[in-house]
Amino acid sequence: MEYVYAALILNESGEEINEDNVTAVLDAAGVDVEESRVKALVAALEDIDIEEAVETAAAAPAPAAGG
Amino acid sequence: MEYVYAALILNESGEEINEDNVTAVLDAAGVDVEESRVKALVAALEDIDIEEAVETAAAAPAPAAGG
Amino acid sequence: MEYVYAALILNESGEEINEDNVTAVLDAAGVDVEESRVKALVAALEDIDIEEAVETAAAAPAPAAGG
Amino acid sequence: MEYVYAALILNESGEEINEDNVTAVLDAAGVDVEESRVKALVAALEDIDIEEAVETAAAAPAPAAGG
Amino acid sequence: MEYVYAALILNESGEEINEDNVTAVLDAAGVDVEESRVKALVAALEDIDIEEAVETAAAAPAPAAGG
Amino acid sequence: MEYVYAALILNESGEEINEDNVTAVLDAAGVDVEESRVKALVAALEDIDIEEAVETAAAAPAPAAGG
Amino acid sequence: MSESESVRKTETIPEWKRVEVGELTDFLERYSSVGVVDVAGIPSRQLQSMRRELHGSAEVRMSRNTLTVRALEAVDDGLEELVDYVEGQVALIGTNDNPFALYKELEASKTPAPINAGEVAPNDIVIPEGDTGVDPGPFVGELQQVGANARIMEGSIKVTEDSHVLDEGEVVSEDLANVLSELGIEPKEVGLDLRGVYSEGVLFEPDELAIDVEEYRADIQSAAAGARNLSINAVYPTAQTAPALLGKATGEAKALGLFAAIEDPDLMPDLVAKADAQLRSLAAQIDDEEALPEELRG
Repeated sequence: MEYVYAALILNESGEEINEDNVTAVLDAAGVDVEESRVKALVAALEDIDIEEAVETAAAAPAPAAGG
Repeated sequence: MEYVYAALILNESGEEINEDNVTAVLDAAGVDVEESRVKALVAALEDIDIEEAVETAAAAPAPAAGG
Repeated sequence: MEYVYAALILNESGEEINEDNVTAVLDAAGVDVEESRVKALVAALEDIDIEEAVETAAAAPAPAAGG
Repeated sequence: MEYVYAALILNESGEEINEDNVTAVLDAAGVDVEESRVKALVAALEDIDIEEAVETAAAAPAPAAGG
Repeated sequence: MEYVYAALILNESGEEINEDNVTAVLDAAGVDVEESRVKALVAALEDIDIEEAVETAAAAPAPAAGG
Repeated sequence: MEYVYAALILNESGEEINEDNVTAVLDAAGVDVEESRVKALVAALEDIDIEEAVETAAAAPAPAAGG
Repeated sequence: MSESESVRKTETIPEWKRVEVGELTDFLERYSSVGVVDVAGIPSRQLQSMRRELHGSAEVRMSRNTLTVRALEAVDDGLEELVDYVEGQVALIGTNDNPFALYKELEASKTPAPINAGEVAPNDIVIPEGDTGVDPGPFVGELQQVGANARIMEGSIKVTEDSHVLDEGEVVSEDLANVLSELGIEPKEVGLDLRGVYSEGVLFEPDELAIDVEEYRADIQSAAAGARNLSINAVYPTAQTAPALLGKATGEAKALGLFAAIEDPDLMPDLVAKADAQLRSLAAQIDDEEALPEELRG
């Protein structure tokens, strides 16, 4: 899931979700980055309205969290 | 939410969720990092079993889509 | 959750939700206060209408019950 | 509400929920404390498992808040 | 999704899900195969119990999947 | 299910779902192809709106995917 | 099979038969799938219209059974397996479609038809519940006679429940035929009934050719859902599943944030709501109203 999280950070910071940026975030987190997975992620997100996907999830009732 | 995503990436990569690491991830993503928020995040997560917290969400029945 | 509770007490008593007040409440309760979390809390609440947040939650569909 | 929140903070900090402590927290929050209500609350909470009540809330659908 | 279907066919036929086999299946279907996506797929499935992953309803339902 | 997966790949690649193409995909996946099953599949799919069936499946709360 | 062989085999029979068998073998060799269809009981006008409808996808060829058999045997090549089906009023059908599609098309082209006295019911015959639209009179007795639950209600004859009046395989009586005709019930399905079809080396019988399209549809949905699950669970994003993965990741972050009470602006409304819910949950367990502010009293 780390690749998806990386894309979401970039989305929040307003940076472009491209291969270089995703790789940089993952590198900084000590992830052993696989280029092909970065490519696949970036490609899959190309035509997606990220805001919308995130907002739909955020609008959904909070998943139950204990404690 | 970017601070939380950063913690989640570190959790997946197995790196420690400490101030330096969180800051590095956010820096790499071009986030204008606020030290106090990083500190607060690290403090909040100190005694938390992240796997468990995340799995609680995963176990929760699908939030209604389209909310 | 104690930081959030502290903010909500202040909200009810009509006192300002600032760092000093939150710290005072937590201190009085014997909490080992972390300054960064207080700062983050106050900042996070700045743009939030607490009354509205409570009412929206009450109106929202029941959160999914987790494990 | 502030009285109950005070009890919740004490519960998290691990301090005893007694009249002095509740009063101290409310004082710190600038609440004009009514002694009789503190007494009644402390007495009422004596037989209640606060942990359980709190967790039930997290799991259960938000009780309809009249507002 | 064709890449995922290709993996599923190989899974059913008992053939290994490796780059060559996935590429062969997609080629036969007239897909203009992207090597990086094949690599990413094989990497993503490496440690996955496919039977289980197929049968486990993906936790979050499509938040209003536009695409 | 491999026959159905083969049809779905062809559907995504835009190739015609005919006996030759289905057989080619299955052959490439090392499936021991039964000609009559291919014929039955092709005939059955003539009456099915695949796009619609796939989208219905995506919208529905993840149906338990069987063998 | 060569022309000369064919000629030798048929040299003792009349010229017109030879020509006919020749045409039939040409027909058989023209199609990848050849079948035998039962045409018994199909009025010739209906048969004509069926042939027209099939035009372009399948061709029907009728002949004498003896000549049909001769042609099938002459072509050999496996087609002789169809000889067993040539009995009664039959015709050959040829198509380059696949046999499953042919069967489907023939089934779809069948039309309902009335059944006559003395005919064998092709399936169970049921007179459905409902108003017959017939005015009160002797017809109610006729209905009861054949086993239907009927009575007069609100000025007309009604069948009070679905009434099973004849089993499949039984012979239709004169009385029943009349009742069915009066009600306009047409229990027969008339059309070209495929007995067997030989296609590229394989002989298929009708029960093998009946495909459940709904089942295939369900399989497609199941396959699509399974692929979707795999894509999301294995975190292999595709254009279709990327939104769900983003949503899942967001949900996880939110769950963690609420669980750990992280002071994040995005989480604050939910944290406030969570605190409120906890407060109310606790208050609900307090019996003493003195201990509670008015808004929390039961």
